[in-house]
Amino acid sequence: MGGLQIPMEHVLTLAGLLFSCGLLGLMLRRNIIFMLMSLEVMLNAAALAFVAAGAKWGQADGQIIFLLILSVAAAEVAVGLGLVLQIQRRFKTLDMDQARRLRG
Amino acid sequence: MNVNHFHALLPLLVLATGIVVLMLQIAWKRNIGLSAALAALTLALAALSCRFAVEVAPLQVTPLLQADRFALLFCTLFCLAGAATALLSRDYIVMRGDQPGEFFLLLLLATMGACVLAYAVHLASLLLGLELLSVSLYTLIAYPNKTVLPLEAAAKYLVLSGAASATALFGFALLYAATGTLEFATLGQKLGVTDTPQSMLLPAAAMIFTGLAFKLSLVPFHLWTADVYDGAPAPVTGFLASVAKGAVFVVLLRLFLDADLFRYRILVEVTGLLAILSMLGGNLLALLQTNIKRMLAYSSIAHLGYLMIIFMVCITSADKALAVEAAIYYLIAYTATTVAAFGLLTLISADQAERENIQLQQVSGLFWRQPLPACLMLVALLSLAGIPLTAGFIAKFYLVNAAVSGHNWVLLAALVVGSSIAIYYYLRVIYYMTRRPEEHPVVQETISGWRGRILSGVLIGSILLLGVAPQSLMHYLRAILH
Amino acid sequence: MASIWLIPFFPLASAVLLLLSTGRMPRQFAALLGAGSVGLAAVCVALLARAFLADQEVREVTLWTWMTVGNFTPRIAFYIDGLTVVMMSVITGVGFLIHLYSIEFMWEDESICRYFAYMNLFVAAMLLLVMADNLLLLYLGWEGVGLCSYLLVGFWYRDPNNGKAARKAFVVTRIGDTAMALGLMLLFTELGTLDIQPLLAAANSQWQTGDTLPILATALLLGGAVGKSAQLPLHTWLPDAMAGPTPVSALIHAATMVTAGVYLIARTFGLFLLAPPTQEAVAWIGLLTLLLAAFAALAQHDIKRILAYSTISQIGYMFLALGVSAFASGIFHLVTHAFFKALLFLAAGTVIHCLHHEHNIFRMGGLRTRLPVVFWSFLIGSAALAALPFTSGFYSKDAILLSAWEVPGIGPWLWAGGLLGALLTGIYSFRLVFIVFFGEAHHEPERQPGWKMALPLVLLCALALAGGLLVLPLAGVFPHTGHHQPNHLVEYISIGTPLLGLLIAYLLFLGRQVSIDTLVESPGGSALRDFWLGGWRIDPLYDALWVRPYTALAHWWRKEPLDGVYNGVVTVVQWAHHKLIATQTGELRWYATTMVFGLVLLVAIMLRNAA
Amino acid sequence: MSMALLILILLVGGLLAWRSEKAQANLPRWVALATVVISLAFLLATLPQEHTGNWLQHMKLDWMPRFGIAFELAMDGVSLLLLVLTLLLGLVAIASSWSEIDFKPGLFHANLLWTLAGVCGVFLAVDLFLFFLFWEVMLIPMYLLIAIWGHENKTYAAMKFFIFTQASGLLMLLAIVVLAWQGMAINGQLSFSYSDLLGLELDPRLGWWTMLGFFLAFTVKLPAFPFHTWLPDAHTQAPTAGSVLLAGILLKTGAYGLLRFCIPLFPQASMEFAPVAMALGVAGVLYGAVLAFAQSDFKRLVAYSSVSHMGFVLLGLYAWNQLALQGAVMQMVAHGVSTAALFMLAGALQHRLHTRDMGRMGGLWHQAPRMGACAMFFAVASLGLPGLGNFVAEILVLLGLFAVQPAFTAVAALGLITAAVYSLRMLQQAFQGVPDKQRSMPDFDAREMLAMGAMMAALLWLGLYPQPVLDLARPVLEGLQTLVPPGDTVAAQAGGAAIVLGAGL
Repeated sequence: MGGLQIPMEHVLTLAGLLFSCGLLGLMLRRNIIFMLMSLEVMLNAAALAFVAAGAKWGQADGQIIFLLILSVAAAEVAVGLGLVLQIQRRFKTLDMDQARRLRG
Repeated sequence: MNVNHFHALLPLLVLATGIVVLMLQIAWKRNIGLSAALAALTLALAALSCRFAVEVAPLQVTPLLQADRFALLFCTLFCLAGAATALLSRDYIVMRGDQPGEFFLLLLLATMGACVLAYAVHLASLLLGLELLSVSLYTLIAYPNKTVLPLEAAAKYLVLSGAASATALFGFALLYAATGTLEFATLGQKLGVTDTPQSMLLPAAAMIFTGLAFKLSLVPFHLWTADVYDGAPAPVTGFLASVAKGAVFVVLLRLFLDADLFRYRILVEVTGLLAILSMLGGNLLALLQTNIKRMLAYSSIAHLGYLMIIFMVCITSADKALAVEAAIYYLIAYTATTVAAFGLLTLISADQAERENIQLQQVSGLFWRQPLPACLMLVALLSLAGIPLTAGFIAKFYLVNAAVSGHNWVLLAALVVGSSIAIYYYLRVIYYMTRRPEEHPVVQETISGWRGRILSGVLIGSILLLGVAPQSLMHYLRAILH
Repeated sequence: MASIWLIPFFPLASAVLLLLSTGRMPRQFAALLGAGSVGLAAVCVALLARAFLADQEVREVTLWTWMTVGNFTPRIAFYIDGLTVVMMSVITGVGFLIHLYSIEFMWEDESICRYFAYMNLFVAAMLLLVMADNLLLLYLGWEGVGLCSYLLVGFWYRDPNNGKAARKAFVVTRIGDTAMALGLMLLFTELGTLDIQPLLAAANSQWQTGDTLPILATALLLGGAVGKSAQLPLHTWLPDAMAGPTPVSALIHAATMVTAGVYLIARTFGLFLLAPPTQEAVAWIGLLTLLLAAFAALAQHDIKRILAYSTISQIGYMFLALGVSAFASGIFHLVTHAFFKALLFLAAGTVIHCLHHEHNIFRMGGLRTRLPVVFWSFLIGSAALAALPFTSGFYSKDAILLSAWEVPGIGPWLWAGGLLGALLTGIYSFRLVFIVFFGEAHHEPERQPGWKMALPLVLLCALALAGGLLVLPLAGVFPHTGHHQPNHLVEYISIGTPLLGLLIAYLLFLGRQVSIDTLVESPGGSALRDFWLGGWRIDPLYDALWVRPYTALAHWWRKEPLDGVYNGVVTVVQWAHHKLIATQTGELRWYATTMVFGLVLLVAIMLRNAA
Repeated sequence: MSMALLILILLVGGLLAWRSEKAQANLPRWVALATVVISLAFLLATLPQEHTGNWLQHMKLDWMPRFGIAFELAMDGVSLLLLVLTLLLGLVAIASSWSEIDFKPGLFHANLLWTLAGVCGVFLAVDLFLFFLFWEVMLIPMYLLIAIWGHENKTYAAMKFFIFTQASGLLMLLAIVVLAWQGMAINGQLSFSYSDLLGLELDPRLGWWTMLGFFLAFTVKLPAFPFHTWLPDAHTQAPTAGSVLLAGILLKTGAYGLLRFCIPLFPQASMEFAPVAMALGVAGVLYGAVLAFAQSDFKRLVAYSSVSHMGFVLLGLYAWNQLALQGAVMQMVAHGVSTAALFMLAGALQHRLHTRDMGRMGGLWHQAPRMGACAMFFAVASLGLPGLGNFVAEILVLLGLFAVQPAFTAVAALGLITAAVYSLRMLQQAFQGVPDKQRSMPDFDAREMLAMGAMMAALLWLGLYPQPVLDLARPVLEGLQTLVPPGDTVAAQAGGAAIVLGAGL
């Protein structure tokens, strides 16, 4: 365990910042593609936090979870992009503010 | 891993086999009837296999999965609900799109995700189960129907649910960072022993809770519910409302129990707070809805609110087992009832290619045109309203008993107020269904053949049975908790 | 005599039969049944009376126990003593004559069946009232006669005014009845029984004279008596009750039912003796009522209303008698009043019958020669009413005035008031005779009374004249009050006053020596006449005090004010629903934002708790 | 077992009636009639002559041992009385709707019979859970009767009826569970059996609140002021048979609940609460009477008169002595009969004239003397004419009440006057006055007269020889009185009444 050790707290802070960025993106962006990207950022923030935590405890678990998250994110994005295609076709826009037929 | 371990995982294995077979079948020859039959058969077999898996329970299979009677009970429940959904949706799906046999594949996947959640005692299995369920659902919502609304619903669900998952994951990461374990049970031990930093634990708890509360659509994380329920195809909505929520609740309950999170009073009080908000908010939102699906969506918020009562009860009552029993019973009753209610909507919407018969006006006089399905709805609504002779009543009775044993008067007050409001909107549907022919515009729907009827009969029967003769199930629940 | 129960049974059975026939019985048969049953009852009463006079023995008959709840055990049982026999005789005797009269009077009415049914029911109820051995059974009869009165006053139901009068009669008496019911409750609660004789005995042993409880109890009973007997302040119903057929007025509103209050007080006199203040109140109520009603009678021009006010006034005399402990005299006046007032009403009914439902005395006149039987009946009746010497009314009223005179303290005042009443009685009764039977004729009678009408008149004439000679078997009932000290001056004045009244009436209405018109047309005179014509304006007063506030309240509450509360709850819930629904905008970004807010909120709660 | 069979007969009869409609449209009526007659005969045939313990009949089957819940039925004098009343009025209800219902007569009669079954269950259940179950279940068929076969404003009425009773029912459920857990704390065993929960030494505060839960549910059903507002609407909008059942027996379940559960289970709390309950009773008596006077709708008038009369029941129950309790039971029976008759009359009028507005009636006596006579009879019965059942009831209540609360009695007695005012007004407006020459309507036929005659006979019997009824109820009511702690009577609490009222204002 030699070499340069980045304190876990720093990594976690970074992850937190990333997560917040994702949340902000989710709240502020209208385009569904950017929303999906924000989602990815959030997932990756979580993954990063896992890696950091795993490193702290010297376990592989964090990295395994990281891999799982990666695959989950991939699956979500795959489905998401499929939806994006359909949305573009039906709504003729990717602005999610326009998609509000369901309400009330 | 020995034979016993496989034995214990029998339901998951059956499901997985079924998924493979179904995939091969679709590749070989597209036939929606066959796919539906295969899916239903698989699910039924999986439910049946739980019966055999019990023989080796309890057994921990890898650190990830715990095959105990608790898990197997819910596996059975989810598989049965899935089977019912498969049967119900056959005619509905046939009318829509070009032979989308994958619908049933996704349904199997989603059910499997729910079952994994029932088994989960580890954050990794939780993550896998949750995402298996969620991702399948995104697709299920949008897949069979090529119209605008399901698309919008799927997009909303995808983005928000994804965000909720991410939040929960981040919370888990923090938890992991603080304790160094991902297993529920060891988590509990570590929390008890180590001097873990509160500054990390509390936000972690809040984030995990936010993620799961979103999936359970508790107030204030409920806004998506009605939109997604409304847009999704009726059978999927039924599945979403019953199995998806049930699975998340099960894993939440398991997390609380195994990790003994009840020692964090503030956490439990937050559940109580959300319970009250959900009971009142859900019922108030449902009050004047004319769209039955939205109404049921809001009412499901309220029902999860009732269910959340039991966390508070667990710390206040001397009889914690009673609270858990009540929760399990409630989930079973709620699942049966919800499947029945959405089942009716599926049945009467089956031949409407573009839209669904989900407005109050559209069930007007249903009682006189389609007595059996109308009875199904009647029983489901009475059960939701908690009227005696139905499963919902015994479930509510269980909850009230639990809450009284814990002296949770504020929660009980919210329950009473919420239920009182709820009577109105459930009753309104019944009223519309029994309107005389001369009092409403002509509505036409045809009900698909024998499958719907048999299923209606079975559902009515099981709801009434749970309401009239619940003693053996009670006995069983008591046995698995002691 | 175990068959005493047959006496009320005959009219009751007849009433039931008539009611069950629902009007399909031939009228001959209905009449036979209606009058015959009362006749049979009268025969039975006569037999009973003969037996009673022979042995003077109190008879008690128990039919069955009405109910047993703890120590509350009222029975359906009869108690027959002298007072009862007297009352039963009056009810069935006078009742039979009136029934006989009714056959002809009501012959052309389509609902004769219903008429006799109600009349028979009334007789049965009235008999129960006087025969009852306990106050609860008495109350049954009491309410029963009230119901029959209501039914008969509103007999001609097509005219809403009749219905209104009937309801007024029932409701006003019901006010008194309610007081009486409370009195019963008080008596039972304190004394543990409602059987009259044990009750009186218990009261005597438990209560001292002048105790609060007997005063309260008797005051409540007095309330009932005042209502039923149309005394102040509950007298207003009786003049209106004249809307019914005239034989009804004769039977119910003159001879029997309205005197039930007198009977009640006489029956429970033991209680009243324990409560001197109440008894004094009885006297004053009697006096006030008799004066007030006599003045009102002066101004009326409806023949039946004059008689109605005179009834109120005469019952006032009876109350006066009861108030001064002259119970026997009161009952005596009750009996003679039953004779002459029934006579007057029947005679008036004949006039009305023969003049085609004419009620206004100023449109009559000169009937002396045209309806001689009626004239003589009316004359005799009026003489008795005015208490001219040697008529029945003279004996009874004289006894009352003498008893009043002898009361220490207030006696002379009561006497003087009674005397003024007697003067007024003389005036109004002969005013009636002079205006109706003398002077010039306005109408030719359409017909002459037949024998069924004439016979009762003749018989009642005889009773009204000779009734004063009756000796009522009341000696065993009431305490012996001692002989009157002969005070000749008082007696002469008593004899002279009615004659003076007669003279005044003659001067004013027949001889026209003094012009009544100028009197009436003077401003003060006309105001006074209108005031008396309106019965001292008590009806408008009650209207403003009770009726209109009640209807206004009812109207105000009509739409269920309490629903406002529940609707308020509904409104709040709906408002909350709309507010909450407004958050369901359908915008994805807003949903995400709320989720973040929720997260922040939870984190805040957690951290705050940790800190 | 015979009690369970009785309920079963009614349930199965309902099913048969429903299905029989397919065979022939008129058949359900006969099936329903036969069912009620059979169950009545069955009830009387299986009647034991003697008490076994506290009960005439008792049965217990294990049901949900987890909660100590059993299928436990028992019958004593009061329940027997009310059962007989229920079945007799069931006959009246069927007779009154014989020609009224054209739409789905099968389901109509099924609901009618199921309501009867539920009510019978309520009167028989002595397991609190079972009682609650029947209590709720009887509402559903009743709701359907109003909602499907009701009149112009049926939605509102049915909804209001259901929500009022259901919401208060929830409170009762809560109270039942709280009570059972109190029993658990004391006896160490969870049980919902009436006998296990009697005589618990409850924590006073908790006992008070629990009692209130029961009280609310029962007084909503009774209905007592100020929870009565559902009643006029429900009565007005219900079909005739519905009104008959509602007024005749459903209201009695509230009174029965108070008598059977609320007071015996919480003697101490009830004792303290008695002044308030009696004040509500007095208020109901007068308020109901004033509003009855104000109505122009025939059925509404009768409905408000029910509010007034049920006030006497509340008074009688909480005056809590032999006389008053007997009076309350008597009032339950007598009011059941007289109001059922009035509603049948109202239904007949509406069926013939297509209006309930008394302003549009008048002079009906001329066209329908038999109806007029019946109206007269039952109107005077409801104003408490001696010789009829209602009088016996009211006088007993007032006599009993006078011993404990003379002031309340005096105010309540005003109800006798106001009852006369509205009853006579009703007669005047509908049957007296000038008849409308244009109108022709058939008088009561033999079937209707039979039902009316039976009810008249019943009221006369109750009024002149009520002893059998009183004897049946006596053991039960005597048992109730022994619950009063010695030296503690309602009278002793009377002083508290003024304070409570003062605080309330």
